[in-house]
Amino acid sequence: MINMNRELPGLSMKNPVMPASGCFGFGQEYARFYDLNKLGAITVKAVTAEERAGNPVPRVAETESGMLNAIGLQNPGLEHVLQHELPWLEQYDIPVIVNVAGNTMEDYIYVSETVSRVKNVSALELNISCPNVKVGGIQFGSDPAIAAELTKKVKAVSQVPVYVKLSPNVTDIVEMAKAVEEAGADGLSMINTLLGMKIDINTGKPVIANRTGGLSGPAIKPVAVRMIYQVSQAVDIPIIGMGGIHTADDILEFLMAGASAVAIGTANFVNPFACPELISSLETRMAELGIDDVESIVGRSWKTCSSVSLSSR
Amino acid sequence: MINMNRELPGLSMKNPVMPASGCFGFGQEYARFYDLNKLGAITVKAVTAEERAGNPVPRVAETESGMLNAIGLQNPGLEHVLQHELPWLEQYDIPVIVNVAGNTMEDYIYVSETVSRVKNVSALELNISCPNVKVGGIQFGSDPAIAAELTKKVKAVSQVPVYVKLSPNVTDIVEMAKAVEEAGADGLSMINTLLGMKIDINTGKPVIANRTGGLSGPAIKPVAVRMIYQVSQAVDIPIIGMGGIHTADDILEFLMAGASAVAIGTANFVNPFACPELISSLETRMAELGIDDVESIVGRSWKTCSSVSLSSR
Amino acid sequence: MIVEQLRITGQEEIAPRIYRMTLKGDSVQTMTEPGQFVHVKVSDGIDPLLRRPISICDVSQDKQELTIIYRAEGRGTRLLAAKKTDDTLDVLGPLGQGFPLDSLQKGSTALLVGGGVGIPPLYYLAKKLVKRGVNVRTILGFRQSEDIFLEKEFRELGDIVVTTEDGSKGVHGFVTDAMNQADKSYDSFFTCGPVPMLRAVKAAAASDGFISLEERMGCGVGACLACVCEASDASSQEGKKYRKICSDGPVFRAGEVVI
Amino acid sequence: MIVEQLRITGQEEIAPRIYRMTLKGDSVQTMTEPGQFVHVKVSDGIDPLLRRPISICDVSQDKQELTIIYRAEGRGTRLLAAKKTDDTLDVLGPLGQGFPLDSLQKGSTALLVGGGVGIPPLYYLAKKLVKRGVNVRTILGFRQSEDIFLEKEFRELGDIVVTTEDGSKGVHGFVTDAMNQADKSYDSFFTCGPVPMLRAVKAAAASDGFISLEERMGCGVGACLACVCEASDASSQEGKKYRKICSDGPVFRAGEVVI
Ligand SMILES: Cc1cc2nc3c(=O)[nH]c(=O)nc-3n(C[C@H](O)[C@H](O)[C@H](O)COP(=O)(O)OP(=O)(O)OC[C@H]3O[C@@H](n4cnc5c(N)ncnc54)[C@H](O)[C@@H]3O)c2cc1C
Ligand SMILES: Cc1cc2nc3c(=O)[nH]c(=O)nc-3n(C[C@H](O)[C@H](O)[C@H](O)COP(=O)(O)OP(=O)(O)OC[C@H]3O[C@@H](n4cnc5c(N)ncnc54)[C@H](O)[C@@H]3O)c2cc1C
Ligand SMILES: Cc1cc2nc3c(=O)[nH]c(=O)nc-3n(C[C@H](O)[C@H](O)[C@H](O)COP(=O)(O)O)c2cc1C
Ligand SMILES: Cc1cc2nc3c(=O)[nH]c(=O)nc-3n(C[C@H](O)[C@H](O)[C@H](O)COP(=O)(O)O)c2cc1C
Ligand code: FES
Ligand code: FES
Repeated sequence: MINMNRELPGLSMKNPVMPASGCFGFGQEYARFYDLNKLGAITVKAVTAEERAGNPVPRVAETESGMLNAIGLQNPGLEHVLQHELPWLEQYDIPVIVNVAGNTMEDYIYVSETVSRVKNVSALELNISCPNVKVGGIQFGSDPAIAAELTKKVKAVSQVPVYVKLSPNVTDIVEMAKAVEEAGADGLSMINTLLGMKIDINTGKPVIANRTGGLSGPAIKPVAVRMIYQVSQAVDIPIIGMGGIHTADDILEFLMAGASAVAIGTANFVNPFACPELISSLETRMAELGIDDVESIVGRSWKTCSSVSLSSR
Repeated sequence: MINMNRELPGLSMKNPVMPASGCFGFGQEYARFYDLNKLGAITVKAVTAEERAGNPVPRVAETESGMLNAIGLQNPGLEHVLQHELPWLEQYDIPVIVNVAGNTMEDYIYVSETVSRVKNVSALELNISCPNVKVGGIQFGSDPAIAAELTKKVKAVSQVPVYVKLSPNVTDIVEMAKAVEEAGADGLSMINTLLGMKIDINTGKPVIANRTGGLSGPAIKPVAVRMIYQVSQAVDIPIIGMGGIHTADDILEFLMAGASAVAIGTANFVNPFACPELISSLETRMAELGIDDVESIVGRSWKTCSSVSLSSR
Repeated sequence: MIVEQLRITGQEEIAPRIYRMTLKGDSVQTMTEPGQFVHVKVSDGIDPLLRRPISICDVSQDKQELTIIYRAEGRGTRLLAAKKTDDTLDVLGPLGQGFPLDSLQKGSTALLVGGGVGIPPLYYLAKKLVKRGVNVRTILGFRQSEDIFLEKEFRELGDIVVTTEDGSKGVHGFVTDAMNQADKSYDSFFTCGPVPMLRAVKAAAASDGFISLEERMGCGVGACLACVCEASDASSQEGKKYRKICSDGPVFRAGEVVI
Repeated sequence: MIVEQLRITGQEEIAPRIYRMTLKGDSVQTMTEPGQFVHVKVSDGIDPLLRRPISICDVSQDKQELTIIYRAEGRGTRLLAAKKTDDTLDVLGPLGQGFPLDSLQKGSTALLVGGGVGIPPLYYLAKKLVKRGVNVRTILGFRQSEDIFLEKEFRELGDIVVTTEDGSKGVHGFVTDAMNQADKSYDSFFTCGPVPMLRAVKAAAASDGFISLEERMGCGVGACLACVCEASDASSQEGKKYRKICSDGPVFRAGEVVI
């Protein structure tokens, strides 16, 4: 029997796979494809205090093995999420992680406090790393002191564990991770998108109306793996790893890099059944490789071999 | 007639295309495929004061639309380059850019001064951004004050224009660019590789012996375009753009982002004829799009339309 | 809503760079609503990464066959054009909300106005309308005479006017020139094509109608918010201030969204 | 040295996951040196990005045909295995330095030792040696009997011993077990296979010889320095402290490099 269970702060998961924030709405769309109870957990779209219209279109552009997006945190606002989206998720027996965003510390604190009191919310994910909003967000994600201060304040009001979602667009990701760990973060999510751009050579203008966008998909996977490898050795809190995962082998790579669980973003767009298919193929691959417990391979790439049982091929 | 000529500090180029440092040795290998006089210029492998053995193998790994490398600045050392490599290039009538690396400021200054006196050297490219050396290098590339100091010192001794090659692994690329511009840099090269990693799930260990490596290839193109777009608007010195260029349309994208010329790295490995083929297809594409002068589209994505003549399709 | 490997039963270039592809499979039986689209994966791997939205142009339930017509434009559609009979194609769909048929009674008249690759979804619509006993009049706009496609097929279903921008065939000018010249007694219009055309058609129209929009998409199923458009003032009062083109559309009542 | 679109004239699975592919084209006439390799682009696009190095296994100048034998292992070689007759393949080569033939006189004896997918280059070598009048003795190592390939072909050229790790056929054990059991009177050895095997063969050998190395490659032509190995002390005194496997090798004198 392969043990796929994961226990992370606030999250009792039957497998290590969840959709990534912003790539799965509030679950309703993909619930038409499969039973969401198959998921390890669900991370919903970023929630802000007020309703957000987001950026003008076009909001996405395709790049080699990746895509750019600049949705701009469009969301129906806290009230609507409390009244419609979260209650709808009550029918499922999976941990719900709410991604929280804002322009000011007060925004984050207000949304975090409120959302964390909702009974089916298992954890918060502080989105301090969205590259697509003009005010706030971006500064929180690149200044360790500010990120730490925000984390501390949110921790003080949150009823549930707090994960901080890190931006890869920094010189020193380890410094950021340590700062938020010290400030009390229960876990980390990484990575958010890399800031990128695509220009339409026929018009000479950026394809995305917002000009720059966040790069996701397989293209960024090596950067994500590297950052998780570095950070997981420097902190003691668990990491939810993401960035370009498209196959079960990718999941294993992220776990071995040091992630305790993984999130799937862009892959959902390529294949709406991505999450459940990855969960089942992960189990198959683990069997093939003789791995009987997800836990046993977390950080395998840097842990000394003796502590790990991995049969060679 | 399409005007492909480019005039950059120290570089009179008959077209905007040159191979990128480290991807073309000192030219001898690709000279067996075609006449190097077809190139706009040539950038040679990083030169250090002493001979360098580089990193253990494996040194490369393939990733989605990209590759990781950790060559570790292996090179035969300044003496050998002066006696064998640069003289060999004298037979060609193209500008030669020498990529300079080191562990200390003194290293850089010594190599720069010496190399800049060689008669067929047209410019230096200060590699302050190689992610694959343990000492030096990396700090120079992520601290604006140190980068500026290095630039100033090298400028003081160099007989030829100095380009500074920027690392993308920083929070604020514009700050770096402005710092080296102010310190006297004649131009910028960007981007170097993104720091990444790949883990072999069969062994649980990083594929690359050095563990992390530099990500190049189409995967990083959106990051390069974004950084060039940002930096070209903030500085007045020209940019040699690179990072994932594989097609003539990619070259146009880099020029429109704000690069004054481009360099081709990884694409040479995929197709040894990449550079000459790109040069000729660039001319074809410009004709198709009604662009008659490379200069006219540099920075097209952010310049006001009136200053640019680009026939719509 | 499913993802299925449909089998390609035919592929033909019907005008320069315009291809008609027929596909067979079980999911075709759910493709009953004209104006819906399918989200197509053009390669096995991750290059290109995203699916391509293509309208349902025709469906034969007898043959379990779906027809799409597309222009080989960028990388994805060029790869699509390189596929051969008996290859399979990963198709997600049908997606979105199509043209409502019940707004029109038997004996009423519908004006269909299409431009370029906006024309294909109107064909399935025309067939469905004719079946309901609705009179279908069609105006199709092209750049030049070589580009014309589906003319014969639409002619079998009712009156048709073709316009070309260079005047090389039919009415010289745009579809709106033909709209202005022609009989204005129709009960509803249905249009699909480039946004400037949609705007002009809406302005020139003598009735209410429905427009089909395009936008760059991520998921295609309403989850990523890549493809939104603004709801018009009137309709935003009824609820959300935006519409998702992939799941609330691509077809909207002409007054429902800002174009 | 050129890049050419060779036409695939045959593709066959000759053992589990082991494929033999034949290719035809002009550049084949330059492939005269056994031990050289070709650098193959397995897809049209950029996924997978890098070329794959594959040894030249045989060449027929009459038919202008190149044979390669490879194991469908990762993504690239699996894509290669999916190619069909008449597809074209983008091949760069021949690359590198092959096995030197002139070290052996007519009538002398060569021992060829190959393991797994290290075996293919030895076949072209064996043919060339036999043509020179050199006696060829071959030892081929496999995991198990099903994996065996090229046995018949080598047998036609001289003595051959097959070893299997599980003992299911031939000598039970490794190629070095066969080396130790067999006649030690040969003038030179030639070996290709996994590095531990090369080390063991070198240690067990009763003569000088040549080894062919593998390494992950970037350019394949000597420009990127991805594929270096260390020169042995003795040979580094003669010049550079390292060798590029793609251009100085893949074949080296056994004492020239550190393995
Ligand atoms: C609902 C809907 C129905 C459509 N129906 C048809 C049809 O029946 N026939 C037809 O020829 N075309 C149709 N299109 C347009 C078609 O989707 C694009 O032509 C196609 O996606 C372009 O892909 P590419 O690979 O050729 O271009 P690329 O330039 O390689 O595309 C890059 C990215 O941009 C997107 N993109 C580029 N142009 C468009 C566009 N015009 N609309 C939406 N996304 C775009 C692509 O999907 C891809 O994600 C439809 C679009 C939508 C939204
Ligand atoms: C000079 C030389 C000759 C070779 N000749 C043969 C041959 O005749 N038959 C055969 O079956 N194999 C041969 N190999 C090994 C063959 O190159 C690899 O099996 C192949 O590259 C693996 O590619 P993949 O797509 O299956 O694996 P992937 O895992 O997708 O490869 C990922 C990357 O790693 C590289 N790589 C992975 N394994 C190896 C390896 N063992 N050696 C070098 N690069 C590797 C790939 O080239 C690619 O760049 C040779 C290798 C070299 C260096
Ligand atoms: C369309 C889109 C919208 C996203 N929205 C959010 C968001 O609201 N909050 C957030 O923290 N991350 C958001 N992300 C980032 C993803 O959660 C994830 O970190 C990133 O896409 C990398 O994973 P992937 O490569 O698997 O997509 C979004 C990504 C995409 C592609
Ligand atoms: C194998 C390899 C070696 C490189 N060596 C150097 C180097 O010595 N000095 C340097 O400044 N950049 C070096 N680079 C970086 C390239 O010059 C270039 O900046 C980068 O690869 C991005 O361009 P590309 O995507 O076209 O390859 C190297 C890149 C590769 C792939
Ligand atoms: S494409 Fe994702 S919401 Fe429409
Ligand atoms: S692969 Fe580039 S030097 Fe050998």
